[in-house]
Amino acid sequence: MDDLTLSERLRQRGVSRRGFMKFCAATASMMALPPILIPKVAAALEQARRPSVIWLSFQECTGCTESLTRSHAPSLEGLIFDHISLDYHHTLQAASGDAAEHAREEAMKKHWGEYLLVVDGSIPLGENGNFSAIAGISNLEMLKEVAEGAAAIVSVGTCAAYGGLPMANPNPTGAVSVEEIIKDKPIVNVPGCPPIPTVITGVLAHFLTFGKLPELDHLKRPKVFFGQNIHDRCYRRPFYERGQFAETFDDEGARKGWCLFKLGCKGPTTYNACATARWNQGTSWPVESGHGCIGCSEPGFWDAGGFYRALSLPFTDVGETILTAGAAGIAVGAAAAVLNKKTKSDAVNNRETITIKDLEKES
Amino acid sequence: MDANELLSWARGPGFDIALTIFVAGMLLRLLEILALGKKPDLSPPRGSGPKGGAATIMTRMLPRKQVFDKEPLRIINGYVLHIGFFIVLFLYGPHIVLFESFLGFGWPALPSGVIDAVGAITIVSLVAALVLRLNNKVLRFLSSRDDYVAWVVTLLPVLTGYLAYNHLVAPYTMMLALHLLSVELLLVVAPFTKLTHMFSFAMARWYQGYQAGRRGVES
Amino acid sequence: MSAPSVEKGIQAIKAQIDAPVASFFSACVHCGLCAEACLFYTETGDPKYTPINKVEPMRRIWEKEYTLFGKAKAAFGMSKAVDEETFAEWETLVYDGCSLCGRCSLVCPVGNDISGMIRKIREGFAAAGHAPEGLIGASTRAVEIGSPMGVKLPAVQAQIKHLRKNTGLDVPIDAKGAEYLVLLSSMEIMNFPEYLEAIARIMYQAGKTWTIASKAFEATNSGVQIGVSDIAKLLVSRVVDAADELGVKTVISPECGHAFTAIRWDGANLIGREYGFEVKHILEVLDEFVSQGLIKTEGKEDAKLTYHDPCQIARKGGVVKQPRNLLNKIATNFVEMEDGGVMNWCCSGGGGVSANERADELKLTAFNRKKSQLQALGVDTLVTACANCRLTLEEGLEENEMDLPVVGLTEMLAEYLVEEKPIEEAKEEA
Amino acid sequence: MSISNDIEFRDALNGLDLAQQREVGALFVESVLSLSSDPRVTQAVNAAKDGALEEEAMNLVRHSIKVAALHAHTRCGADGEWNDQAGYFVARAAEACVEPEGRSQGKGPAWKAAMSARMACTCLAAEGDEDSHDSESQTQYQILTSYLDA
Repeated sequence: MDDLTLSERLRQRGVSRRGFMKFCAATASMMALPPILIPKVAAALEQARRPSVIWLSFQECTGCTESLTRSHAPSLEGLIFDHISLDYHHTLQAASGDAAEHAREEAMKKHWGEYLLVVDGSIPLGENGNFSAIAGISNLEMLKEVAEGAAAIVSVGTCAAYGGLPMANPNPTGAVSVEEIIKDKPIVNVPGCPPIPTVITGVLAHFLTFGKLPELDHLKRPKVFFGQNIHDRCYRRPFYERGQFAETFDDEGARKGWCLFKLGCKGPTTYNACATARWNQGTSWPVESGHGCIGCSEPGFWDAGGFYRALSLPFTDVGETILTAGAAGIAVGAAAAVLNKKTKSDAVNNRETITIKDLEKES
Repeated sequence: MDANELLSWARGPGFDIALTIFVAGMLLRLLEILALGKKPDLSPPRGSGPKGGAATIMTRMLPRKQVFDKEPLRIINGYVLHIGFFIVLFLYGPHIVLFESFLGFGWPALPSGVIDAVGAITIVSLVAALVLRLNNKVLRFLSSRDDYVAWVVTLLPVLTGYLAYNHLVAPYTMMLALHLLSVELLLVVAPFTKLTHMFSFAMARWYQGYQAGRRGVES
Repeated sequence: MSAPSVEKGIQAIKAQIDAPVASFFSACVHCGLCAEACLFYTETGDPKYTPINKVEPMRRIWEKEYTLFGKAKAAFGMSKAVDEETFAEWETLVYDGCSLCGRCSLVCPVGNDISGMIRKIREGFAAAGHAPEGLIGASTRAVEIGSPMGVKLPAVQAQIKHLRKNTGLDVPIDAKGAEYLVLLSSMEIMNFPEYLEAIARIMYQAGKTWTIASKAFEATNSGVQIGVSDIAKLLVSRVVDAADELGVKTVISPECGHAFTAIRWDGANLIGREYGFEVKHILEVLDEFVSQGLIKTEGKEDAKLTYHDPCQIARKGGVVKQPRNLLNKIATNFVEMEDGGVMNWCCSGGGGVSANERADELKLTAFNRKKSQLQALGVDTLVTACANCRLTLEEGLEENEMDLPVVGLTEMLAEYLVEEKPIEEAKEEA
Repeated sequence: MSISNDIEFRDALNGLDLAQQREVGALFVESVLSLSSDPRVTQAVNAAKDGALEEEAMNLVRHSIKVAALHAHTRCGADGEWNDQAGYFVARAAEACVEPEGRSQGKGPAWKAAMSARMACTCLAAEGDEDSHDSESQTQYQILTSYLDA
C-alpha cells in the first residue's frame, strides 16, 4: 500500500502532464461536467489517495466483474484500477480461504469508516441467509458486517441494486437487493446486467473526485448515467416516429435498421446510458447489434412480460381474453336475457286491456 | 409500488380484468337489449327495411342543416373529438401493434408527430365539449353524473397518452402505466355509462332506419 | 277492468319497452340536439321540453327492470323512482308538450326514434289515469258514438244529400266490390264538408268506383293520440272489417294526419295481421290519377301560395313529392317554405295537442315557430292536407293577426277540375 | 230569367261584379240568419250590402267576422253540437261576403256564401230528419232571380 497520489503514479507510468489533463477532461465530459470543471477534476484526482475498496460478491454471475475488468479494456478503466486499492475481491485477489478473509478484516480495520463497499449479486434471505455463504459466513451476515464500516456502498449490477435475476419469480432463495438490508448507509445503485464499464468507473471516479456520491434519481441511480431513457437517445428513433418496425430479427426492416419496438425493445421504459456511451469502447450496443433493449437497468425487468413482447402489448393473450370474456358475457347475458324476456312477457300478459272506462281517475 | 411494478400490473392482470369486464359487460348489455325483441311490422311495406337500416347508419353521421345552423360549434367539436380520438387510437404505431396481436393483421401507421398533434387537438376538443355542456341550458338540464363520468374516463387516456409520448409530468414508465390504467378505467366503466353508444348507436340507427326504409320515409 | 293506477301505468310502460327502446336509451349521449329540433323547446326556451327528457320515466323503468346494472343500482337505492308525482309532473310534457311530429327522431345523431317512444310512454300515462281531459272525452265518443266529435251517420247522409243536390253526384254507402273505400275525419265532416264534395267530383271524373262504409266512415283514431293501443285497435278494426266486408282494393285515408298513421302504419300491427287491401293517402291517390291522366285540370291559381307538410303525412308518412306534383299542376306561384318537406315544422296542434284544452296556451307559443316560417315567405294562401293542421293554422294565424286563408289541397284541386256533364243529369232530375 | 239548377245559378252569379256578388251573398246569409246568434254576422251582412264602406272599416269587419267564424267551429275532438255548427256556417257565409278581392280559388264570394248557407241548413238535418236543405236552394234561386229582376 504505497501512498503515491494518482498523479505521482501516472508519472511513474510515464504519462505526461498533458496526458493526465486529457484523462481528466475525458472523465469530466463523461460525467457531463462543464469544461471549466476540468482543472478542478485534475486537482482532485491529483490528490486522490488510493481509496480502499472492498468488493463483496454474493449471488452473482461475475458478469459485472467481467464487464469491469475485461483485459481488453486497458485504457481508463485499467488506470482507475491501478489507482484504487482493491483490498478484497474473490475473483481477482490471489489469496483465498482464511488468508483472503484475513486480508478483508485487515483492510476494514485499517480504513474503518473510509473504505468503499462495492457489492454485486443479490443477498438471499431464504434459510436465514444460508443459500449463499463465503467461508462459512452467510452473505447476509457478511454484508451487514462490512457495511457497518463503509463510507458508502455501491451496488453494482441489477442483482445488487434491485435483486436481479435471482429474484425472478418464484425467487427460491428469497433474494433481495442491498438497499433492502442496509438502510443507514448512503447507497448508489449502478444497475445493468451488467452495467457499462465506464458507468461503474464513472461512479467511482465521481466518488474519488468529489468525495461524495453523484446526484441520484428516485431509484438511487446516478442521474448522469441513468437520467434519460434509451428511447430518447436511440439512433433508430426516427423509424419509431414513422411507425417503421422490424417484424422479425432478419426481415427487410431489421436489415434496414428499423425500430425494434415490435420485437420487444424496452428502450422507452429503461433508463441507462447504453445509447450514448455504448459498449466495448463505443463499438456498439444491443439495439445497434439488432436486438431490442431488455431493460436490464430497471427493477423487475426479468418478470416484465417477456423480452420479446412489445411494450404496447399486455402480458396475456388479448385474443384469448376476448374469447373467454365473450363466453362469460354471453353466459351472463343469456341469463339476463331470460330474465328480461320473463319480465316483459309478464308485463304484456298481465296487462289488463284498457277501455274508455279505465281512463278517468276517481278524483 | 414503483413505476415498473405499476406498469407490469397494468400490462398484466389490470389489462386482463378490464378487457374482460368490457367485453363481457358490452355483450351483457347487447343481449339485454336483444332479449326484449321487436314485434315484426305487419303494415304494407313501401321499401326495404334492411336497406333503410343500413342507409340510416350512414345518414345520421351528418347533421341536418336545420340543427347544424343552430349549434355549429357543438356539432363540429363533436366531430373533432371523435375523429381525433379514432386517429390516435387506430393510427398510432404501438397501438396498431396491439390490434395486430389479436386481429392477426395490421395497417400502416401515421407518423407519431402527427398523432401527437392530433392528440393535443383531441384533448382541447374534449375540454371544449365539457365547457359547451356546462354553458348550454339544455345540456345542463339533461346532464347527469353518467355524462361527467363518461367525459372523465374518455379524457384521461388521451391526456395520459399525450403526456407519456412527450415524456412530461412523470418519467415515461410511470406515465405509460398511468396511461394503461386510465384505458383500463375506461374499459371497466364503459358498459355501464353512455359509452355503450359506441355500439348501440348502430343498433338505434338501424332500428329507426329499418322502420323508415320499410315505410319508404326519409330517415 | 280496474281503476287507473301507478302500477298499471308502470306495467303498461314495461310492456311497451322493446329492443329498439332499449337500444335508444343505451345510445342517448345527452347531446341535446333533439331540443333544437323541437318547436316546444325552441319557442318556450324551457329545457324540460327537450324530447329525450319527455321519456325519462320510461328510461328509469327500462334501467330498473331490464338491466342488471340498473337492478343493482336500485338495490342500493341509487335509482330514481317512477311514482304518482312523476306521472303528474311529466303528463304535460308527454301530452301538452308533444305533437308526435317526429322531428326530434329525424335529427338524433345516434338515431333514437324519440317520438316513437313518446307514443309508447303515453300507454303508461293513460293506464295511470294521466291522459288529458280532452283526449279522454274524444276517445270515449269515438268508441261509443263512432266519432270523437260525436258525428253520426245521419249527419253524413244529410251531407251526401246536399252534395247530390249540388253536383248531381251520388256518394255510394256500403257499395260492395267498390275499388276504393273513402274514410272521412270528423273535422272534415263538420268543419270542411267541401272535402267530400271534392272526392265525389274527382272519383266521378276518374271513373273509379268508391264507397263510404256506414259502420266505418270515421278515419280518425283517438286511441293513437291518447296512447292506448287497445282503443286504437278497436277503432281501426272497424275500418278493417268494413273494408274486408265490402271487398275494397284500397282504403283512402283523408286529409288528416294521425288518421293516416293509424290506418297506414299502426293498423295491421294493432290487429295483429296483414291487411287484405292497400292503404293510400288521398294525395297519393290524386297524384296517381293525375299522372295516369284519369283527372284533368284547367286553369291555375295565380295567388302566391305555399304548402304546409303535415308531420304524419310527409315526415312520418312519406307523402312528400305528391303534393308538390299536384300543386305544380294547379298553381303558378307555388313557393316552398324554408324547412318545407320532410323537415317541416309542426303546426303545433297535432298528436292530440289541439284536442287538449289545457295545452292551448302552450300550443299558441309553439305556433310562433310556424308564424316566423310563414312570415319569412309572405304568401297569400297556405295550402295543407290535414283538417286539424288547417284549423290549428287558422287559429294561430288569427291570433297573430296574419290574414292568410288556409285551404285543403284536395278541395283546391277539385276547384280546378275540368267541368263534367253530371250537372245536366241533375237538371232533368230536379 | 228563371233559375232552376245550380249551373244556371252559378253562371248567373259569375255574371255579377264584386259589389253585386256581395249584396246577393248578404241576401243569402239573411235567409239563414236565424241559425246564428252572433251579432258580428249581421254586422258583416250590413257591411257587404253597403257598397260605399271605406276599405279601413271593411277590414275591421272582415277581421271580426273571421274571428267569429273561427270561434264558432267545433274544436278538434270536442263533442259536436250541430246547431252551433250551423252558426259556424252562417258566419262563414258572412265572411265570404266581405272577402277581399282575388281570394277566388275558382269560386266567387256569392257562390261561397250560398254554399255555406246551404250547409248551415244541412246541419239541422244532421240531428233530426226534417230536411230544409232542398227548400234552401230553391229560396236562393228566387232570391237571385228577384235580385236580378230588380
